[in-house]
Amino acid sequence: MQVNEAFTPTIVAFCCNWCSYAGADLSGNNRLSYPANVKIIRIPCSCRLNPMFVLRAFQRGADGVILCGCHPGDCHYSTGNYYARRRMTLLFSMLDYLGIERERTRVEWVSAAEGAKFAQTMNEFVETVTALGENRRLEDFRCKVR
Amino acid sequence: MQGQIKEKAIALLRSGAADRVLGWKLGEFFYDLTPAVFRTPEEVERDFVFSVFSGPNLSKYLIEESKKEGRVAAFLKPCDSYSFVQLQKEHRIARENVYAVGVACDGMCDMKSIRAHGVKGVLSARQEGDKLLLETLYGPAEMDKRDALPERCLHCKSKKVVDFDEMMGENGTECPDCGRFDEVERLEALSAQERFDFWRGHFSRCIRCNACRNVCPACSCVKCVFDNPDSGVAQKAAASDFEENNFHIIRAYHVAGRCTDCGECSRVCPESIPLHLLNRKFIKDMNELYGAYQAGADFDSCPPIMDFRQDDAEPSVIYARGGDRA
Amino acid sequence: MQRIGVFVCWCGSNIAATVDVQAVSDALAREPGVVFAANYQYMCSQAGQDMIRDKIHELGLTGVVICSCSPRMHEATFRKTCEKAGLNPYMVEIANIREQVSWVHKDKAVGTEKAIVLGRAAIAKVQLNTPLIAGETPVTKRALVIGGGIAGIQTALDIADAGFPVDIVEQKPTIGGKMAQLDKTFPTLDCAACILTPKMVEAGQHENIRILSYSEVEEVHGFVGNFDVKIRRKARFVDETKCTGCGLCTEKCPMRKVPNEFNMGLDNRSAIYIPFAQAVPKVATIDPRYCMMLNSGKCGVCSKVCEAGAINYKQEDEILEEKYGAIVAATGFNPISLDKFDEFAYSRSPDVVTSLEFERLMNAAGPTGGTLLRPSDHEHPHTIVFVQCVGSRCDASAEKGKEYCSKICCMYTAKHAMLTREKYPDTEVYVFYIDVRTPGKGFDEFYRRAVEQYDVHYIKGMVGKVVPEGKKLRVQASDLLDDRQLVIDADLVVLAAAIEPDKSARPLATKLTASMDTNDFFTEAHPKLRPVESPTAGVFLSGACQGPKDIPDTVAQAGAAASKVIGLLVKDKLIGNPCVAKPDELMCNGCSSCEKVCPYGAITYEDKPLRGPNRTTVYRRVACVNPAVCQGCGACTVACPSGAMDLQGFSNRQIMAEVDAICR
Amino acid sequence: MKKLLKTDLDTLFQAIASRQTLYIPVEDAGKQAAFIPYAPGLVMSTALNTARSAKDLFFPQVESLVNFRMDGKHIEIVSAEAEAKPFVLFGVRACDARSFDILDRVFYDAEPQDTFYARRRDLGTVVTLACSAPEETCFCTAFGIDPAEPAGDVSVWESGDSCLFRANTEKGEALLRDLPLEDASDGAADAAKDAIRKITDLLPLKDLDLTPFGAGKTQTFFDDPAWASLSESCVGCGTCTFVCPTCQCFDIRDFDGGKEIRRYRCWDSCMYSDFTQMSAGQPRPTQKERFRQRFMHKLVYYPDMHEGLFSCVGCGRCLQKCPIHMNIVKVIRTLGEETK
Repeated sequence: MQVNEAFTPTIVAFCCNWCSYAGADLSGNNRLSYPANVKIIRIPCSCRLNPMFVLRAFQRGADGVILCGCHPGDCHYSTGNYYARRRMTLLFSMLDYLGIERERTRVEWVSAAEGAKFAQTMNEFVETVTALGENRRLEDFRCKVR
Repeated sequence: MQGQIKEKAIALLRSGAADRVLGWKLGEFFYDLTPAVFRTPEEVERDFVFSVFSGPNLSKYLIEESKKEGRVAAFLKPCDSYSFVQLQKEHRIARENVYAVGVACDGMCDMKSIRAHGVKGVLSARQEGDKLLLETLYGPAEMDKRDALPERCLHCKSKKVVDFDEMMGENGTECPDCGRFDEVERLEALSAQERFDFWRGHFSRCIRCNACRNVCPACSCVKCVFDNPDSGVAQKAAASDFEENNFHIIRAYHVAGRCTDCGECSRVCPESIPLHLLNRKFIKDMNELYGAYQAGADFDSCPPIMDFRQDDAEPSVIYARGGDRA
Repeated sequence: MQRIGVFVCWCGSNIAATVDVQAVSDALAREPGVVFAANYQYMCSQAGQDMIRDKIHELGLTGVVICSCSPRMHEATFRKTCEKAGLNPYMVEIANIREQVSWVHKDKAVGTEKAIVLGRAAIAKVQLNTPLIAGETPVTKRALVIGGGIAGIQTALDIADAGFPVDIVEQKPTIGGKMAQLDKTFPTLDCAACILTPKMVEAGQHENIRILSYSEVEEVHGFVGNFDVKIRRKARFVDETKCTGCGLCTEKCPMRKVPNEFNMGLDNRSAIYIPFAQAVPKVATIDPRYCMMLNSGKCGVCSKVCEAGAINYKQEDEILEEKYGAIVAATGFNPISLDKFDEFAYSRSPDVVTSLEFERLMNAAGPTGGTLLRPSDHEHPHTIVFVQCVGSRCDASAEKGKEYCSKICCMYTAKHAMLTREKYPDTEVYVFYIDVRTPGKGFDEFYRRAVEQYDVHYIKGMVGKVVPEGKKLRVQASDLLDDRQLVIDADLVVLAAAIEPDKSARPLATKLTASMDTNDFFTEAHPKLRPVESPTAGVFLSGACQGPKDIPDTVAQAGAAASKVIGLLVKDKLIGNPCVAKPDELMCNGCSSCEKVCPYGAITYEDKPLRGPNRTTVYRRVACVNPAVCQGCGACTVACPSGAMDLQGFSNRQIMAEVDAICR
Repeated sequence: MKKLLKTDLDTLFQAIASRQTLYIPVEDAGKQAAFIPYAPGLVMSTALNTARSAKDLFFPQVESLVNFRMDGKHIEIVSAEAEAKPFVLFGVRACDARSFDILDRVFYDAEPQDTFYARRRDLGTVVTLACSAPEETCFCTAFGIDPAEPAGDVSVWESGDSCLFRANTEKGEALLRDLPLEDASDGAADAAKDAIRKITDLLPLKDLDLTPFGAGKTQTFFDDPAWASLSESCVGCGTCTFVCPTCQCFDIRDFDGGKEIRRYRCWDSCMYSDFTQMSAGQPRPTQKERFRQRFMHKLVYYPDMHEGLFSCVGCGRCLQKCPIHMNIVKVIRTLGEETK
């Protein structure tokens, strides 16, 4: 994967506790590496992801935000990821509408058995966001002081 | 119309069918009508005005009014009635304490539009056919009534009063071909950079006066997250570009599925930010992705954002859309 | 201000090899609020846990952050450690620096940097943690089984044998359900009655089982461990305690023209009746629709002949109020109505029957005493056509029948065909099928016996039309394999009607706040991992009410449901998960957004008196979450626009604090 | 008095802009006038007034007071005062010009002085522009303001095809010095002034009667029942206060940006439910009290403290911007009537 050395993006990955967080653990167990600039936040279910958290991440300096949850139909709480799917679709569409690069936001369904998919997803996402460069359109200058 | 409505208001108070009447009160000029509660026939006789300037949506006042002692009669235009129903769905209005009088509406004029038309110092206006005859400090002026209408009336989604105890005048119908999404589509067709510049240009003027929020019938929270210090996102002024974006994105998201597209937000914005374009984006997306839905059109449908189907589209649909990457 | 202790684990070399643990603990020691930071070889070891305990005591730590393996591994361990040391277990946060750092990042500098960031995030979160106490609710050690078919009976027996009292609520006058109407059972061909009735009797006599027959569930309130249920005991106009089941009244009853539902209306019964010989409870019931005494006040024969004096025309419905800890839905199935399938002439010819009717026609206790005779003229049918998938696997656009496969039809049709050929070798038997589906132990062998040993004509293709012509039924069909049109003059046509959930299931689901799929089958808490539990805690699923099942599957699931119930009832108290949603009444405006997205029905609304301006009291509709029912998914917290609804342990501010720390 | 052809305004702007930042009213994306730093190509708006008042230039909605840099447990205090440069504010109307006096009494002349505000006042040169075309919502005359004689360091009149300049202060002199302007007679602007006064005589609100109000009237109006009905439909937004040239309330907040904490002040509005919220609760529990606070402050409290000077300049912005058309004129009329 070609990485722009000058810039390593900050990626926040929200992972549901039951599938995707376990999937991330599995990619750890299998020593499947992905870039270190991916930082995971554990949430009980993908439906816990409040759009405000996504914006918050961009404000605080994230360059990409990804949500990982159980595959539709496999939600530990049976319906959570269905709600998450609608919410994020609408939110991302709105961000796109406001001219914020849509590739900075993403949703992936990763099961507890898909350690490889988790690593691969993260590698791809980091690549995409790196290509996009720094998040400028949704940054908060007050959080960027070096 | 004015005459009948005034009579109706008086009759309701006299007959005891209502203890109070919610309507529009005469202002300093011919156009600056204020929503007001009338308690006696005399007050109505003196101050009640219904004209092409009775723009303000009265439904939100019913949240408090319907909680009070006795019965309140409210005159609701089509737009108002959608909000009225939506608020009932949210258990915000005690319907039994409200006597809803539907009033037909074919567009409410707005001084913003008249001034934008270059007419200065307007002292009086008279409607003649579809013309508006104006007296101004600088002599008489004339314009099409259409030019005096705000965007929301030019693209009126429905002239139908959806919930009423009594209807004044002929009830209208929905206007499916109102083209209210045209502007949204135009923006969607732009490049990301162009869209970004468009919204920056508007949001950068936001003074966070909260007029859009406080007038919005969907924004009926006891305390808004942006006012609640414990929420972690409270802000009193947009202290950065981000906070301008954040406020308007989250506000639009919070009313998504509940916004009836009454257009009050854009009407009241002192900086003329086209806020309705945010709400309409959500409405358009929900219609396209999850099936047509109009908030406030009925009592039992569920807002798409609080609902789901197992075969819903994946979020990736938005990548598949046209427009450049970024 | 918190006093936080940070403990960095080497996990032997698992972490220490690729993360500079010393650098991590040094960096984290500088964080605001941190009063202690150290690293150690194995934090999960006894020595490691002792270190945590000692520091809690020594420094009065208010929060603990452990940088180690995944919380899915040892969060519970460290929570216990802290609890033992007197610190609330929910004041612990784990930074996952093994699975997420040392095992995925080879570069030590990179790994160390990330470990520090994750540590900071955990510290930021723990700053906002609040002590949480898991709620406890007592468990009523009594179960309710709704439905007295084989599923309900088996579940009830298993629960009762474990020593817990069980009530079976059955809407019919007797338990037994569909299985009682069957003749033989595949693939072993043993008679249904012979294996069912002993279970019925056992249930009837079991000291832990009470059978509430001819009863329906009226209302359900409460939640897991504490359900309050109202049961309507319909008036049967016979005193159960007195009736001996001698049956004299049923013989003497002058009203004998009542269609006998047990025999699928193929014969008649009397107005006062006992559904069948082995009924449990064996008690007569007066059918108020037909009883002359009840309708016109003239007759009263049954009360005259009843020596026990059990007849009571004045009897009225009773409402029983009971408490239960668990509820099992076992409402079973029915064949669909066939009025939409007129092409098969079901409504026009008595000789077109459903498979269940065919069961009765073959059954020794049936209307024909077990000899197969056509309903119309009681003659022997010589040509029988079986039509499969009638109403099953239908196209959604067809707007009739079901999209799903009814699962049991292939096997019972094979059974019917086989039995017919066995008893009456002179009959020609045709079976029209789309596919023959025989997964299951001994199933395919069974089907092949039907074809190979019993020469049943299996024809792949659908029957287009059945036309009654004189005494015959002209069956027009297509043979897809030989690609030809067939016309068969049959004496009897048997339709394998699709099965659907019993009509009582939908209203019951509403009472239980249990969710259902579009076909009115109960949905399970997890399609793979929790197949016998409903998403609603304390409600379990047994038998065909969850999906089409044959007897073995039903019995298996019934046992599984029972074991889940037992697992619940053995507990004296239910320890809740304290990480549940909690509404802030002062912020809530009762808009019902949260309720709409709650999969567990954990949210209700109350008009609460709250303090208004100027020392006034205002009543406002606010959300209330039942912590015993809430599972803590957080769907409601996002649906809530005002942020009044928050999730304990994963609060908005906690998550945002993590975000801030990570992006810093 | 100096003179310049309107067609040469742009050259004048360039001349000024070459020395210091020049703000002129320009039409923004919302089709309204706003003060924007001059850049070649920008055209001065013909609108009577800017949507937001000129106060923003001296008392911005948000400004940092001090920053705190954090490194672990170590905190370092960093000044946030950006060194401000001199600037010119061109095209201020008579009403806004008066508002500066009202703000000065609070931020500049009072003790302790608001250094942030004072610095900007000292560095700013105000060039006012006489109102050639007042709106029906104008009522500055009711406060003794003459739109034909705008205050400020320099006053400008549009007269025919030219603009007339008159320096009123040292600062003004300094600005006009060596700008490409011709000399003009002192009476050159009289025609323009007359024209303006003709219009102001026609203004529907010119006879607005303020005599019932002013210093010492707290008792008269505080418990007036009319407050209830006047405030009944107020939605409690801050529009009136934020477009008002004389509203001066602000809040001080901290923002933790992770690396740096910013202590900043931002406008606050007495119309907000959390205005001056205290641990004991809200001293003005309902909109009635908040609404009353705003108008009592403009019409009674401020005059009480400042020799009867009203804290309103009749710019008419609140009349045009209030979502429900409630405004100070309606308050003055309603309460005024009652005292008669």
